[in-house]
Amino acid sequence: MSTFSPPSPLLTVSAPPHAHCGRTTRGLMAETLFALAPAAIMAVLVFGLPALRVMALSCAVAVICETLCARAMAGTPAVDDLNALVIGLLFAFLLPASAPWWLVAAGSATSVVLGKMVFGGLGGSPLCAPLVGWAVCKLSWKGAMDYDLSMLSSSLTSPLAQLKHLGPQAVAGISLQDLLLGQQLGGLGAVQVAALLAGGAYLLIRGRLRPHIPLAFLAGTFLTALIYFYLDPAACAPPLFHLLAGGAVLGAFFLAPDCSSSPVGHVPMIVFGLLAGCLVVVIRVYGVYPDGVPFAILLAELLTPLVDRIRPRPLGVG
Amino acid sequence: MGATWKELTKGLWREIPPFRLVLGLCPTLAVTKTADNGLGMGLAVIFVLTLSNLAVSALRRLIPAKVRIACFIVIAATLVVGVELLMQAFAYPLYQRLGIFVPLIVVNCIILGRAEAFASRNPVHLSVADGLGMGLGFTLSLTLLGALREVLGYGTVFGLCLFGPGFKPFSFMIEAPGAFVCLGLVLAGMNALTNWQRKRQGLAAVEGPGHDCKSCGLCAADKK
Amino acid sequence: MREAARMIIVLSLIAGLSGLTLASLRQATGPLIEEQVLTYVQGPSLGQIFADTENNAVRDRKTFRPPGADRELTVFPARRQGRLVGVSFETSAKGYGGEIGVMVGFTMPEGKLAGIAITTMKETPGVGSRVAKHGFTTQFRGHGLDNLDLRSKGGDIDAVSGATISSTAATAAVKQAAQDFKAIREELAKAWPES
Amino acid sequence: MEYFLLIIAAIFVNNIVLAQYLGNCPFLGCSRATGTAVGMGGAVIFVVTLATAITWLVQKRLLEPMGLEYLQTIAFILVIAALVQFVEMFLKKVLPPLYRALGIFLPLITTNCAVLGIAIICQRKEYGLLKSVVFAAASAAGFMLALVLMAAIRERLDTARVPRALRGMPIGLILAGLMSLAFFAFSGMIA
Repeated sequence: MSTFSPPSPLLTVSAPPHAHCGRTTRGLMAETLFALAPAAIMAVLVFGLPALRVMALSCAVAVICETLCARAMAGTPAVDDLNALVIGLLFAFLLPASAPWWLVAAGSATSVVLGKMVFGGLGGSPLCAPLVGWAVCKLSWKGAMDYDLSMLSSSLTSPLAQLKHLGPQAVAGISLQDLLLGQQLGGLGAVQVAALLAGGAYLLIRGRLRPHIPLAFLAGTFLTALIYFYLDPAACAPPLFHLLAGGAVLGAFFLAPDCSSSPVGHVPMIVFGLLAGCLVVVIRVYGVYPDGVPFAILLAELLTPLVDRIRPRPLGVG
Repeated sequence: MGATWKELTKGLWREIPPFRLVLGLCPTLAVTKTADNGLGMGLAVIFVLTLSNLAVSALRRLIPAKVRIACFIVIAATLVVGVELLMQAFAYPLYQRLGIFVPLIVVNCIILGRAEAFASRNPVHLSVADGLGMGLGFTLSLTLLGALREVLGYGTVFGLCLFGPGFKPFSFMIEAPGAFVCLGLVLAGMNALTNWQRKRQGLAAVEGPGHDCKSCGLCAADKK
Repeated sequence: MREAARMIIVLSLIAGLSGLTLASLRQATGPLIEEQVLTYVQGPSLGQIFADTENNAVRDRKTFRPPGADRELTVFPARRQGRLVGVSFETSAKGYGGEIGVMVGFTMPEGKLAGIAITTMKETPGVGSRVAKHGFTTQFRGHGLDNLDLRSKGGDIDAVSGATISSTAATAAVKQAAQDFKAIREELAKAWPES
Repeated sequence: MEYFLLIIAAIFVNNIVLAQYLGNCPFLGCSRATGTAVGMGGAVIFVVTLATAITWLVQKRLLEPMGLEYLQTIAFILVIAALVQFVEMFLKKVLPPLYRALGIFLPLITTNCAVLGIAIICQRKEYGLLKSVVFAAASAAGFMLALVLMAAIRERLDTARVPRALRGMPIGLILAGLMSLAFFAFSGMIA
């Protein structure tokens, strides 16, 4: 079987997402973009035009890369399903607003190519595309990806980096309201917590997003942080801080429920969410990275195929 | 003469390891952070592979079939210890940089694979040509891969600075993930090239070489 | 039966041949390897202790036997303008994760510590390995041959906080070196005549 | 606590495949199906632990007293090859069910560089016997973890429309790279 024979058209099982009830990928992506819009607007309000520049460049590069890849590999889905725009925007959301152009372009291209197209386009990738790009950039250009270092001119600080380097006393004075309204440094969209919550709620109400993963993710983060806080209040930040600082909300509503890389069963989805949420706090506490959200989701996604094996036993099977 | 030449050159392109003949992945990934590491590793492998092919081929009528694998291992291990000693005596910094991967040449399937698949069935001159060719191909691949990763990851090649100070090193390439991805993309490029050539010759496209131990004679021999 | 005998003979023949080859190769490369190890393992620490010397310390090394001790010391000289300005040699002591080797340099003819450098080190990374960093080792520079103890034991060496065992071991090695130096100081002064 | 950190470091932080580049051939060759991966992983844990203990004894009780440290490589590989043969015969006679589960993987293990690699790493780090055995078992468990995760993901990828040039080895390598990337989450957790 060294030669590859194309699968017969009749028996082809297409890659997920399978669900089809008149909805299209394009529609889903359009609604996701709509849900992300408030956060994008807030990002421009808080960080000014540089944020807009980063988002625009990231989206443009993502679309161009996808077009080129799709041209190179005939037979892949069309580019106009807006997925590239979503990837580009989500990747931009993880960057500091001052990110230089080459960082945005390289990261966005990596997201689309390594995170999606090498696996045959939408639905094949075992990892969430924007996170792949983020991790590659984080590994390569630590300085430019560091929120505090790259945003020296801003009067805001990154609460998670402060927690990491200076301890919980340093963040005790930060009000939760400031965190909610994006008055913190971090990924330019990831910190617009209130706007992201609104967008997430919109997707949940419209039924475009099943609540298992987001809620389990937030619960996992909250409970793990609570345990740490309960064991040693002097050394750990309060659980609500962990929920509102950094990218936890973006992760819960937009990154973790990524269609091709998250589980599909009810129980698996809950396990997946809890696990990712728990890992967020573990990485924040022990790891070298201030915000553990992207890495936590990547790790949980590696477990997706295994978690998906938890399924109810079919009737009549011993 | 023609046959010898053929065996010598096949390792340089047609069956170049590890790009066409997927053998010896661990050192390929591990020591190609820089071009000179890749070159050093390659030279060590040429030495071991050529001499092991020579010894195996010379002794092939003497070695009983049942203990041949044990004999191959002893021969390869002897040569590897020899390389270790010579490297420590004449190239100690390289020995330090390659670290644990110098003794691990002994389990590089390229050595035992060629002994089993080629040297134990062919006369001495062909076996030496095969070992030399395969070793040169391996060296070439490792040096190229090392140069690629070094250029992107450090902005240098053989330690020479290529770009100005404005270059932002793509450090991903010198970390473990970069090693895997880089080799994966190079292999994909080789596959695409093969299929493009086949298409021009009017042949059907094939999937690239797998890693079902088909290319490594040893495992196949054990399965019998 | 013949088959089995042949198997055994061939295997032992190959094994014997390989043993012979390697033993002779080992014989031939032994001195070269020793020189390389000294150059690349001990050499860098020699350079840290005595900068801009004009001799090759590894090539000019000599061995001494401190009176009453059953071990040999390999001493590396440092020369400037033809005169011997210092010597260094390595001592070791048991640390947390194995032996800590310390290269200790003495100025000649003053007989003070010229500096120390950690050569081999298998301490817990991040904790014990901090003794290899600058702060700990620099306090030995220009130190006399006495009072070489941690403050907790009445000396005047500051331990690295959180790495007491490693600091103790390194200090003990230096103290040992100082004793050895006192014992062979006369011999050392004569060993490398002025050129 | 020391052993706990050693185990965590060996499984996650310095994963033998994803961070140390050892054992790639079986990692990529035997990761097409989860069942195979579990079998291979089990066999590797078994052999690695045993081999590390024996090679440790060989080094400390045989080679070092006789001043033959330079023969380490040749001694270790012969010990491992003989051990694998012996384990195969032993399992076949004494524990046939286990033999049926692990037997087909055993011959492949001789040339798995993780086995020799772990034995040599233990010597270079100068671990004691117990520490070596714990380290070996944990490293092999890390190998199994990576192998099983990889196999589960590759089973899923069978349904994806991976471009032809990337099918097989290349996509396996890229996947390994992305897994290694995700494992960077653990970097620095244990200094």
